Amino acid sequence: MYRKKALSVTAVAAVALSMLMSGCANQSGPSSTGTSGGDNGKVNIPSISTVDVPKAAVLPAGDGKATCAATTTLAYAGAETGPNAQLGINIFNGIQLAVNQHNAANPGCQVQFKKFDTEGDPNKATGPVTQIVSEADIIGVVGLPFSGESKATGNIFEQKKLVHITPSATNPNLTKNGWTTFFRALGNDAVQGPAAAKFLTDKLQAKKVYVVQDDSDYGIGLGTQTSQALGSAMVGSDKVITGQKDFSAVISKIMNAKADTVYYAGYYAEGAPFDQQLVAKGFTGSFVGPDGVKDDQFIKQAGDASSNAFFTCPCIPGELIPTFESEYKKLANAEPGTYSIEGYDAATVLLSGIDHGKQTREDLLSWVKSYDADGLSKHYKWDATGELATPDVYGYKVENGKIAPIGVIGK
Amino acid sequence: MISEAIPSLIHAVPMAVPMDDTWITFDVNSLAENFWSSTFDGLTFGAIYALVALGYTLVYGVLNLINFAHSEVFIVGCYGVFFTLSALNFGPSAPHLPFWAIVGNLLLALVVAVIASALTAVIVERVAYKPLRRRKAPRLAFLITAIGVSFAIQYLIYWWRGPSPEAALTMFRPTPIFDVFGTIVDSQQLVIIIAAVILMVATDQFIRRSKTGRGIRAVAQDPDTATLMGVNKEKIILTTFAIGGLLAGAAALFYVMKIPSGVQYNGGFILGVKAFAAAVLGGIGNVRGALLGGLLIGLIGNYGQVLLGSSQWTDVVAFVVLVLVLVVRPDGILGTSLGKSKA
Amino acid sequence: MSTTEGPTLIPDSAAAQAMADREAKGRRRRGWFPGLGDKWNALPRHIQWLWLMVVVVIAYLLPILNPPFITTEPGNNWQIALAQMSVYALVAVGLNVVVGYAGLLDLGYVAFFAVGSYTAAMFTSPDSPYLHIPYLWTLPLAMAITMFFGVLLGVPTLRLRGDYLAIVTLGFGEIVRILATIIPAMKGQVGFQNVGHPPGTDANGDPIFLNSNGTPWYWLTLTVIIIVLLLAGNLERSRVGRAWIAIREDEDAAEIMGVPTFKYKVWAFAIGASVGGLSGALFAGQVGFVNNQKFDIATSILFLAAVVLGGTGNKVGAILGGSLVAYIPLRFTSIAEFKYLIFGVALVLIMIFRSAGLLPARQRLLAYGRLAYNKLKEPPMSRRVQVTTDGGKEAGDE
Amino acid sequence: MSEAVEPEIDVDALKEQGVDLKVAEKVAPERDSPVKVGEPLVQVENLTMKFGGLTALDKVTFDINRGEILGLIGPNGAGKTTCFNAMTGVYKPTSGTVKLEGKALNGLPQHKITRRGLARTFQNIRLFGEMTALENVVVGLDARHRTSVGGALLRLPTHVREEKSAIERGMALLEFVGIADHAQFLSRHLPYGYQRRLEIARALATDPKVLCLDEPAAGFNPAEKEELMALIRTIRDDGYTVLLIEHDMRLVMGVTDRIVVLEFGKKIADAVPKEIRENPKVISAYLGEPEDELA
Repeated sequence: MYRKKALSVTAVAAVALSMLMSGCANQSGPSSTGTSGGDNGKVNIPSISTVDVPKAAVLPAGDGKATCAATTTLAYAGAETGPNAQLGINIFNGIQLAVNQHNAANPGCQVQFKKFDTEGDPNKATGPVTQIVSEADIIGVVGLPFSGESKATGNIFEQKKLVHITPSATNPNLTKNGWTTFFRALGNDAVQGPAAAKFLTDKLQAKKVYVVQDDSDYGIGLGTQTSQALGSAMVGSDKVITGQKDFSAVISKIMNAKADTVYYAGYYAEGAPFDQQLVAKGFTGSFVGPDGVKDDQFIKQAGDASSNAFFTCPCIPGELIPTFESEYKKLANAEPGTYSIEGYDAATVLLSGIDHGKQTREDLLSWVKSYDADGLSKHYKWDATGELATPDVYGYKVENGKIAPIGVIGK
Repeated sequence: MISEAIPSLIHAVPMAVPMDDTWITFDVNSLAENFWSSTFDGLTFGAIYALVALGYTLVYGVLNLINFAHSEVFIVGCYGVFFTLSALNFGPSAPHLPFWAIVGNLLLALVVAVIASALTAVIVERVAYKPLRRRKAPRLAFLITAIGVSFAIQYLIYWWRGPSPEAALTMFRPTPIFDVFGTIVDSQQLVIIIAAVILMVATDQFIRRSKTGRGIRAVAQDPDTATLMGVNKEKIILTTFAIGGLLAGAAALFYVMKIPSGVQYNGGFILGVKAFAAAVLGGIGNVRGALLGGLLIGLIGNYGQVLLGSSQWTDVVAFVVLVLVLVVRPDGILGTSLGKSKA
Repeated sequence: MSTTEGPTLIPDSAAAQAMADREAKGRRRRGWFPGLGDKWNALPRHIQWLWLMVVVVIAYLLPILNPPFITTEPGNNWQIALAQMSVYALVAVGLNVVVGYAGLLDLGYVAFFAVGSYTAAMFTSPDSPYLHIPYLWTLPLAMAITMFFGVLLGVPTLRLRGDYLAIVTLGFGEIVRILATIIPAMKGQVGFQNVGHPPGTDANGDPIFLNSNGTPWYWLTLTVIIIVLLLAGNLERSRVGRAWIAIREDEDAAEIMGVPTFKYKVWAFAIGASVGGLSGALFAGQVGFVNNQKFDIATSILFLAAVVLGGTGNKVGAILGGSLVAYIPLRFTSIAEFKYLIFGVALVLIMIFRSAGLLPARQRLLAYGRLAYNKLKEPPMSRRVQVTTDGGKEAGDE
Repeated sequence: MSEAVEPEIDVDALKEQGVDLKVAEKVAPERDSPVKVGEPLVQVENLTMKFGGLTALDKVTFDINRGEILGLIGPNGAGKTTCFNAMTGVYKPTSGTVKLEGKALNGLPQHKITRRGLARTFQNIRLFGEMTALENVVVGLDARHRTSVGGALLRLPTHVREEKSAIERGMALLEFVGIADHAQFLSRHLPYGYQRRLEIARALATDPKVLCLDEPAAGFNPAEKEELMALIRTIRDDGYTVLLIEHDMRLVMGVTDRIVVLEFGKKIADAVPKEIRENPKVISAYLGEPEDELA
């Protein structure tokens, strides 16, 4: 017992001793904390507080006179659990909101809404998706959120001619499979990558960009697109893996390369600790990431380091649309997240089809094919492959611990 | 696939290599350039691995059991740190507090983490392993139970805190202390390395000199004889779990210090695997082996990734070295001293 | 050695009685269905075959029966769920050779599964620029390639003992996964789409083997499982099986009794690996898509859990364990948040209260053991009946 | 006891019990050796074994002649078991050689040494607990089997033939050691004495030229020891050569043809039992051991 006490005393003493150094260090701390990314002689880009909502945006409520069978069902397929659950939750809350608004306004047409969990894992997605296509009542689907699972299951939808609109899968190759049932409710990476490169070199005036990508389908695609568009402005590149927590080796390479800006193609789960460690090592430039990084979780996990961060996203800032924001908050008890509004809009496209009497899979599919109207976030009109005609890419920055939009970029 | 791989083996472009066609480079320039920074980063992480590895090694020494749940013992410690610091109003920004206040706060966090981890370890042993021992279950049953406990704790935390990591809390902003050949060593790295080494030396001395330590060694060598000699085996086992937990709690503080966003339901798993690898590398059951193995795993991984061109290589290099070492020295670098020698 | 109970000193008739008693007690303690094993073994061969046929027919009918309550719908398609369960069952049968028979703790088994999957994908997917062959040819090819990897990993590491082997195999599993990420030819998370499938079209001209139709995949895998089981049974009741069990029980003694332990350990590894590769190739075909996301440590550990859950060393138990491990998360999607929590707690409880697994059974290691044992049946059997009635009384008293 | 009682073995009684005394012919029909009876079958030459600084065996030299029962004795810690382990390949000798039929065994893996014809039992019984008695014996028989993995997988004719003969030979062996009616029980459930007999049967199954028994009588009562002595003699009479490590002087004196005595890793005597009993060196070596039975 005595010895045990001795051990803990030693432990405490050991830590105390070493804290001494940290304490000394901390006193000189404030002077060095003053500098952070954006204001290091760089352009200060103001944030915007409103976005233009299309006047004639189609809303889920419709005219209130719709009638349909009580079995009419829409489905969401995507992550509800697992490591990427948050993105899925953002989306299906958006869909749920649309369905609720529709059903409240249309007593004659109560559309059912079912959720199927894929955990965002392509290997687990075939089961739920097959179940969806085998349930005859399901005539339209919003999903799947990720490129990998979309790739693994696209042909199943195709076999059963069931229309599905992805609110967030951005891999450009998805529309090259010849699928007629796949639609994308946002711009793909081939749009976002060059836009991000333009943003880096023009708006941020970056001269030495270090590109880091993760091992995801998404990160690789975007990293490649962006580095190609950057050309000589890129001074180096590295790869990290999903789940990585320690980025010290990448960071020392970045510091040695004297990069002024880091572009990270991947998700916030790795992006946040990366940025945090980067700043902790004394990096004073900007950190730019795509839509996968743009999430409140990024700020939460990167801490005050996140103030050097900018994001690019083919998504509209849904929180700037007051009606949507307040309604969403009521439903989900949280601010709209990334892709909430895409989920909402995608559901609206399908619901308005139902309201127009397109109540079979076949009808609804042709409805979406020929759809040409504004949604809350953008204009929806797809080409033959399922890509949107003219998607915008928005820029965002971190301001006072919040993500603030800075308007359309890359034009 | 080979035809694509081979030309890239002779690639040695130091910078800005195109991303598509190169997957392995032997970039000696990069290693030379980043050698010292890799060394200090490697040592920092290595120290954390070593502390966690001690928990594996002690339990293995006494029970011959890979305590897979040890990574969860560690992550509970991380949550202990997180909640203490949240309660003390630490935020994403480094607080501007007087020196002793910071030391006091961190010590408080340490105490909470240590208690949380040690308690978890003790509960796991009582709830999961002891019943198995009483029933004389086969060894695999222990391992599967360990895995089950690991899953259960992870998903208890998941259920309670959700899938996302906790918000980052900065304890203090690292500041440069001195530099070695142009590489800056900061206060954070020094704190972690020094504190961890002191803790490990203390553990080593404790196992070597104290009465409890002698008991642990006796049980490790021969549980039945130890019992006959008047050692209370059950108490020793419990103490061993507690010490392992205590060290994991300390490791948790340093880990959260280094990676504030690492507090997540499954955040301990991979770290646990690497710490276990470290314990085996040094010689499982051997306290000094855990220290050596931890530091080596940290260093090798860092050198490897700098040499081979991307941080994706860290774990590959670490595991390949582990396999090579075991082929040459089947009992690890320092051999198994706490545990039994095998016939 | 697993002498959990101390041996009695005096061999006489009383001791023999006591021993029969212990034998019976051992069975009672270990099985869920006391005496079922004995009753089963007492049945004549043709009756056993008859019962087996019934079980097999029911197994084949499962996708059509879609039994309510048991089914995984509405969360997951039942036929797909069955296909995935059968793949897991096959994995468990293969891993059972390594862990259950030879007692080698392999925590990186998923690596072989991965190699099998990638073999099927890289030789059939249009995303792969290499040689394309018909899907069914990839099954033996996957077995051969994984067997090669098994030997490659086994030769340097199988001289290590027990837990060291565990960490080395675990490391190997990670290496394969990360290499699949790093090596561009393996396409990382981008993966391979439209992995091939067996030939054949239905009345409408659509392929029979679609990734949205689980039934044919389930039947294919089930057939493979039956073949593998028969072959594994042959191995079990031969010097190979005896060598494995001897190694598991006491490696040193086995070596001294003339068993070339290293050789048989490598064989166990190679055979286990090839079944892993086969199941990987089947899985790749069924899902139709292969990328690096499936092959992590957690999956590997799940595989091991399947074997132990079912009853280490029992191939029928392995099938049960494998199916359950796949089934539980698919069945309980409505409580998605809790499924792994339940899974973890269930593992602990099963190990505490049924540490030999759900279906513990001893291996039969002699091809013609019946010949010998039947001659001896009479006296010990009558003793055992007596013991069993005693046991019944005991249970009644409690 | 200074006077060894010659145990009476009633061969007829054993035969009445159904013990098959001609097991060797059934089990090992092809067994033959270039070495003639009475000539050295095993030659241990200058066998030395060092553990760190400790010398456990110091240039030990002795022969085992074909057809004899050789006793290897010595006080506790004299190096008997070490010698045994060094001979059977468990330890690699520091120096010296062990030859079987004139061919050196050094450096061979243990299973090859067994196949050459040196089989052993263990002081602390090491059966395969989860196997039946018969299966344990068949593992020993497998040392002489030729079925390959492929042959077993496909049940090729060699496999079928070997499996069938294994059952017969295994049962014959179990009968020989007197536990045939327990063939179907798990070995860990067998009574202690039966486990010892099973170990002997398993070792015999490998068709050895020399059978090495490591304290086979440990834990036996006098009556059981008698039975064991009878069994050992039967084994020898059947044509096997036996090396016996034993602590129990009465048993050793009663059953062996010749005795080698070790003390502190050195050979101090090598003679017939009668001489050993009177050898002053042996007596003084054993007098230091109060618990020993040589009074």
